[in-house]
Amino acid sequence: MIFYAILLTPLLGIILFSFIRKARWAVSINLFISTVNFIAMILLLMRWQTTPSFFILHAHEQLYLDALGLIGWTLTTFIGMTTALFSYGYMLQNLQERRITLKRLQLYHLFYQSFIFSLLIAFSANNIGLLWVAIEGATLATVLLVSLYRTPEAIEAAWKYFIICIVGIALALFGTILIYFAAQTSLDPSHAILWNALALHAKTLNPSIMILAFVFLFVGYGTKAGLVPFHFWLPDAYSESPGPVAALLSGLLLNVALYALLRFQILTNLSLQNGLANHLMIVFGLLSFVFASLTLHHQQNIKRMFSYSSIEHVGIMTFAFGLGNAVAILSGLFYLIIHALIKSAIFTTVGNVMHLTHTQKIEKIRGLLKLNPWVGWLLIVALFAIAGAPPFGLFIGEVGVFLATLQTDPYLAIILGLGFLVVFAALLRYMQSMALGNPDKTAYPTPPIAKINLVPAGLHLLIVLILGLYIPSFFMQILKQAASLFIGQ
Amino acid sequence: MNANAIQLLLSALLLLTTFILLIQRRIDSMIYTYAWQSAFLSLATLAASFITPYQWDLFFSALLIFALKVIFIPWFLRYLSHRLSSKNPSDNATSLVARPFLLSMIASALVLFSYNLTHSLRTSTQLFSSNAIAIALSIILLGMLLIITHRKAVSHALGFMVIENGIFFAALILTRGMPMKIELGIAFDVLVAIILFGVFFFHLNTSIDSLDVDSLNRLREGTEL
Amino acid sequence: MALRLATLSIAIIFLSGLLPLLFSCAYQKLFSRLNAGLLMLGSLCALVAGCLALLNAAPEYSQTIPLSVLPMLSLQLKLDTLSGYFFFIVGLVGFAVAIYLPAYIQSIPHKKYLCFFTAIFMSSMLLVLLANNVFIFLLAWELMSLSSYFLVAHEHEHETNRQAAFIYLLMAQMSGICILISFGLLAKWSGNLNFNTFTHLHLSPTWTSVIFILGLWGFGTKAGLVPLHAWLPKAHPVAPSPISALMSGVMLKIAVYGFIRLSFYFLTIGNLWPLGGVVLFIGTISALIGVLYAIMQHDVKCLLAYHSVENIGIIFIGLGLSLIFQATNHPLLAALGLLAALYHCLNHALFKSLLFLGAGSVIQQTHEHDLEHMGGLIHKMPRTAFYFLIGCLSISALPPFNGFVSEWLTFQTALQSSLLANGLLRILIPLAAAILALTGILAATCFVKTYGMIFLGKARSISMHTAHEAPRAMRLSMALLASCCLFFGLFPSFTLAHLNTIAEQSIGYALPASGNWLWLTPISVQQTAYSGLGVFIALLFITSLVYFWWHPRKYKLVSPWDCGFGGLTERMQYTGTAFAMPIRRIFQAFWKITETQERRPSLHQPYQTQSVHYALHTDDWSWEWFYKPWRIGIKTISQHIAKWQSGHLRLYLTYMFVTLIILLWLVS
Amino acid sequence: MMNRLLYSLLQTGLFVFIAPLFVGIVKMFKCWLQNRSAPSVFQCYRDLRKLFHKQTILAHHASWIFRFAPYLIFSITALIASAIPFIVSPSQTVGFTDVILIAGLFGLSRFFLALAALDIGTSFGGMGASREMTVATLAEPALMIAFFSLAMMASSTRLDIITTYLSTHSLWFNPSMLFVALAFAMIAVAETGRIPVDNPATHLELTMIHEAMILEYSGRHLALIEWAAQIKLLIYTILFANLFLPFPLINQLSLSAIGLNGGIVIIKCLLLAWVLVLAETHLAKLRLFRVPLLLNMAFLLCLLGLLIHVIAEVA
Repeated sequence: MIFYAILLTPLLGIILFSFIRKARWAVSINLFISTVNFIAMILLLMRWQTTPSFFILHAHEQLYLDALGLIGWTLTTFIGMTTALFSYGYMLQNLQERRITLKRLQLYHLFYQSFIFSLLIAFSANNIGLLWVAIEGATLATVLLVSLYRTPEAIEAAWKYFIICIVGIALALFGTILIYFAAQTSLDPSHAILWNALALHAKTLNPSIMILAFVFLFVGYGTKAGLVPFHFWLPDAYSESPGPVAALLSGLLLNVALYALLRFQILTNLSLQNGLANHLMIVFGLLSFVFASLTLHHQQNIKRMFSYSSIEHVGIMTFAFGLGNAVAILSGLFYLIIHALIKSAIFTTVGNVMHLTHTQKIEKIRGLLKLNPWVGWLLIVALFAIAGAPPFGLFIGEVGVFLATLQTDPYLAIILGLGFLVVFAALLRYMQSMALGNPDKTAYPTPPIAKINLVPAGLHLLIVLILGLYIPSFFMQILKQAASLFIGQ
Repeated sequence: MNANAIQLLLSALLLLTTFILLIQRRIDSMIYTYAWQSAFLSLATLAASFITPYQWDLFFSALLIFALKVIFIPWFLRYLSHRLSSKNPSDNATSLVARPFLLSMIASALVLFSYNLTHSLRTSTQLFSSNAIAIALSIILLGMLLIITHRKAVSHALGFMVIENGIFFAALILTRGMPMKIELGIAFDVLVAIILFGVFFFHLNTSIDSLDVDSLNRLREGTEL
Repeated sequence: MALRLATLSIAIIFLSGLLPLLFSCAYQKLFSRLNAGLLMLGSLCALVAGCLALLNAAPEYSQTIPLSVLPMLSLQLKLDTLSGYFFFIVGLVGFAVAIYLPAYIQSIPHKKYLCFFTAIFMSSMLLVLLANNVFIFLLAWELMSLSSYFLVAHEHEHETNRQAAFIYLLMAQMSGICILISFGLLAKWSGNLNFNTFTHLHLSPTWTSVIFILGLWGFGTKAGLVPLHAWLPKAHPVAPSPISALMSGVMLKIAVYGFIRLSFYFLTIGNLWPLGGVVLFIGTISALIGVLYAIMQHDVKCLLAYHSVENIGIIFIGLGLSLIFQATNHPLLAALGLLAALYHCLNHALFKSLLFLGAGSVIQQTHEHDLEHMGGLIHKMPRTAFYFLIGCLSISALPPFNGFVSEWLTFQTALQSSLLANGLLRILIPLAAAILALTGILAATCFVKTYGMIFLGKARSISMHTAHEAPRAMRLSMALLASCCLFFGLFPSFTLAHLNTIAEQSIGYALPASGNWLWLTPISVQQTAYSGLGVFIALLFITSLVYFWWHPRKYKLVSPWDCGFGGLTERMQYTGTAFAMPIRRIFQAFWKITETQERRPSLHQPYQTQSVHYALHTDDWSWEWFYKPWRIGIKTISQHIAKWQSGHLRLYLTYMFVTLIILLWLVS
Repeated sequence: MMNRLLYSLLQTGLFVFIAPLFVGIVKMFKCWLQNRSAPSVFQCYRDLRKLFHKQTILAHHASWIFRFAPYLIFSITALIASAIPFIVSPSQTVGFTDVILIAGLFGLSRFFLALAALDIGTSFGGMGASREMTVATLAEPALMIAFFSLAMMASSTRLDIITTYLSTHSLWFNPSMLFVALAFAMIAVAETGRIPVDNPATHLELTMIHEAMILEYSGRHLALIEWAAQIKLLIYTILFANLFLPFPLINQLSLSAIGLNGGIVIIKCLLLAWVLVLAETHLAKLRLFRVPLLLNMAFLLCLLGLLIHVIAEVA
């Protein structure tokens, strides 16, 4: 029941937002729906805790929720809620400043809930075709969110995002069809497209088709995840979208793409047994990591800078999953969760910063700590958190990835170490130039920031801090269940 | 003349139309060619629905394709391109399209490449599908090539639709189509995508005053934004 | 018991930092007192815990407190003699700093944050010492760097401070990554993250060397070994002085602790004496370069920071000798070297924090960092001047103070190189000892200059005239450290006897007898013997005798001789730069010297000079050689890479297309 | 044991007392060599007595360091004198015979002298202190190596043990010892401020080192510092005589041995004084920045000595 309740609440939102026109109502209802959604998720988690069911099948096996999906759901509903909280104040402000019209606000909420809905479907899809449809749906829902401001840059960014992603995702569809085809001989057509059946009979799948399929899936979903060299849409889309949308893109969309990639990695590994998928992921993970970490040094726009940081982290995660040993998978999963939390916190904070300084240019943002200590400290803490400093959760993930690397390929740890250093240098430099020092006194009058706008980022960082010091056993259990998908029981 | 031969013929026609699309420069004729290609695809689906008995799914698919891709999308694109630019809607070609021979050579190389790629699959499946999968794959690759070589936003939409056709064709010959639910989902997504294309054509037209995507290069690294 | 006390001390210090954040500004006075009190209490606990651990000799383990179901992420603590000894150092210096801090930070804005990060800093240092698994170690280690970063960046309005903080944290991060890899490799071989499984691992020589070098790199960066020292003279001066005292006096020792833990406890060096040779070489270079750069400084804290490089070099000379002797199967001498290094850790912590606190008092009173603007403060701040003098004497390794004892021990170790079979080592080690002697005398030169410029002569700027004696709390703290300097110089054998247990646990051998309360006889009476107390009493005796006998009962006070030109002004005094000029000329290859002299001729008479402008910059070569190439390299690469993102959509799709084709081609 | 302690104390007293005499002898030799009429060999004593009776003058802002330094410097030098193998090998219970400690004590006295020079705030004081520290910087490593090679031969850093070792093993003609001896002589010249490094007889501001530092001292303070400098010269002479020259000390406490030792030491000292005077007369004072060359030479010689010791003599 709860399962369907979670799925249907955003759907209800979609329907509601087709009618509601009053701005204050709309933002409140958006927040309300997202909160209800998250509360339902908590109920589901509690049930999961009492009956540690490994997976749940629904709707003629078309929907399926295992630990991996559960992580996705929890993240989606939680970040959905906090971002709704952030967009409450943010959108009203935008409306006041006439950056958006009432009609576009309606559109925003409509797409917001459809995005959440497609994500929930994607994370719980057992049918790999449905998975594709949901991710495509999430892409289409976000395209117009990216161009919400209708500035030439926003339109350009959205167009690039749109074209690159639909081409990429079309390739993923081809890969999906190939997998369906590979299963034709061993499974009956109605089951050949179901992930659990495929995973069960993975050894009987045609290996040569699986190789081809994985390449297409990798390029397709890799484009969505922002792996180098398919990442070019990402900085544009992140930088031009409104604050809450950037938070959603970085916190959720990236995860769903990675999630899809992981599903097929598991499948391919089970079927091929030669680690081809792993090799691909290691190579492209490291490539993304190195490429993004170097590019990070050459940024003028705060949001673009953070988008490169996202690419770099996706690279690390992909690399970790590619390593494939137990420590790597566990750290990778942990990393994924923490990264989503921190990154969306960062983008909401950046939204606040931009509200404070009216610019995205890094060199024009100065002395935040003196301008507004709350925002300044949030930015500093978030930046250190994303740079992998203790006592935040990412530190554990980072240590885990290193240890895992040393277990299997010690030499890669050198690249990893150098890359971390390069990234750290860049982030620290930007942090210092933005948060420390004296603000430009002449530049602008600084508007006050409502405390409520700081709550989402603060909440995320608090969770990340707690996870960095203490990992509850329930949480760890889910992680372990999810990890066991990768390495077998 | 058996059904296999019909399918073979249709697949050859699909490839041919892709080639024509690739080297064409006038938007209008590109849209027509696309309509023809979709029509062939629809026919192929229809043929498949006759080969395999009681496959009403495929029959519906054929109808869907016909309605969506042969009628609606070409009409929509034509409407948009005429509405948005008063000038002669031709794609201001890139250097590659200006040399159709070179371009078709590259395209042929891609076809060869995909044939070679699917070579390994031949042992595992029946002969026809493995040849046809090579054609499907080359349509997909050529669709990407189309996007890369053309500059107009409308051509990009067409390129995407060609890729989409290629994928559908692959699904058709490999697995006799996807399950109906998925088919519908994909069709819905395609519909939304084409509408989004339409929305974007308007936005692009207002923001950069043309549909030439090469003038979209404000967002890049290393320059002041 | 000791461990419980140690944990308690960490908790108290941590709590002391949380307090100021919780209290509102209305209770500022109360919380600052409470904060200082807790800090003192915590340091005292750490001090006592360290003593207890040293006396106990047997290591104590805590129960494993899981932080998660994963065994790797659990809180495992251990207090053995080595960590106990460093606990003692942290506690002692921390106690002095805690006395000093409240009076000092009166004049500093945002003291809330300063107190908070100081507490985090100290407790994380203590946690590093207690950590018994890789994860906790790294966590505490990184926290230590991070909290001290905020302390360095505390006055972030100044560009130089931000730069210093940046380079500091970056280097700290590098050290963290090196240590992570090094410990990770150990964990790979032992199959566990717990330090208990690391004891004396037998690895192949290659892996031993890799782990060792990575560890040396990591810990050496944090300790400030040349050429990885560049952050140190930038970061230490810009932090508030008590924090510099903590960083220089204690934090560097934590790095030394880590290195000792790795090389003496975890790894088995076997017969790999070149590893010890590397340490010896780097130590020697650091000692020499550190002191040479120190001489050229005229910012007092920068000068002290470079001296930290020097002293860390001396510590690593001791460690290197110890490793060499260990690898060549002379465990007794290895123990001696280790003891020398360990004792120098304590001594350096004492006199360096004394000097930083003294410098802090001067800076607080005069708001002046530059030696060239100081002078004559011995009349204004007589007590501070006295304590500072003791610090200067100790750091210059002059008897009977503590610095001399540890350098003497290092010399004694080096002199035993005649026992080695390897001829190369037999020559190179005395050479290293000669460089150590050079370092000692250069340090003395440097501190003659420092003391002379700050306290002696006439005031060189107006700000000196308004100076007063430092507040009582600050004097008390300096007095404490100064008397410790004297105490550990006079009674070394007591401490060394307890350090013997460390040597016994790590090397397996202890010195037979390090002497009685009067005599320090590290090897045998025949070899050598030293009595700090004896020297002190003899000097005291003879000096008082001479004084009472001969001191003139009447003085006549006059102006000094001015060569008949009339009126000596303070501008005619020798400056610090002038004082160091001969050294600069003799060793000029060591600095990047840019000397510019500009003569401005008079407008009316071209051959008459109106004014002369002279500028001298002595910069660190290591920036040119080890830092700039990286910076420029990364910048260039990043610019080139950025060109890929040209903004053309079709190009992006081409990248994707080509990658797809290549991948398909590769897998087929 | 007590006997030896007693002898040690006595010989220290003697040492301190006759140091001015030695300087007087050197001055007399010099006058002879330069065809001047020589003052009495006791002239130094007279100078000291005169200074002791003169009024002490202090600058207005002289601090306690300036006043205290002379006593400390004198006592340190006297303390070192007690550790020198003069006529009998010094007692172990005196306890300051460690060579590193001796170097350290010299450092301490130098430190205070330099501080005192900086205290008044005249440019002469600063100049002298700076030059003194520079010369010491160059001399110290060489001195250490010289001591090290002795210590390595005798496996001890204690001067009394080294002397005992030398009395049983005749080593002075070993090539390594010859090199080290030569180097030690150069170092001694530098450390005691003689020509060609410094000239104690002039007060030219361009050249003086030691004199520049003590320019502000007068009366008893000056007397103590002068006396300490004289003791220092004798210390280096005796060290050279008893460590590097043939006929080392006889390590017995009998009266005859002491007498013999005394005789030999006197002859050696006179010889050395003569050599010193010869050298000072024949050499011109070096420019300050030529001094490093001389001392580098000394360092090199020491190193060569050590090398030869390790390569040729040990194996």
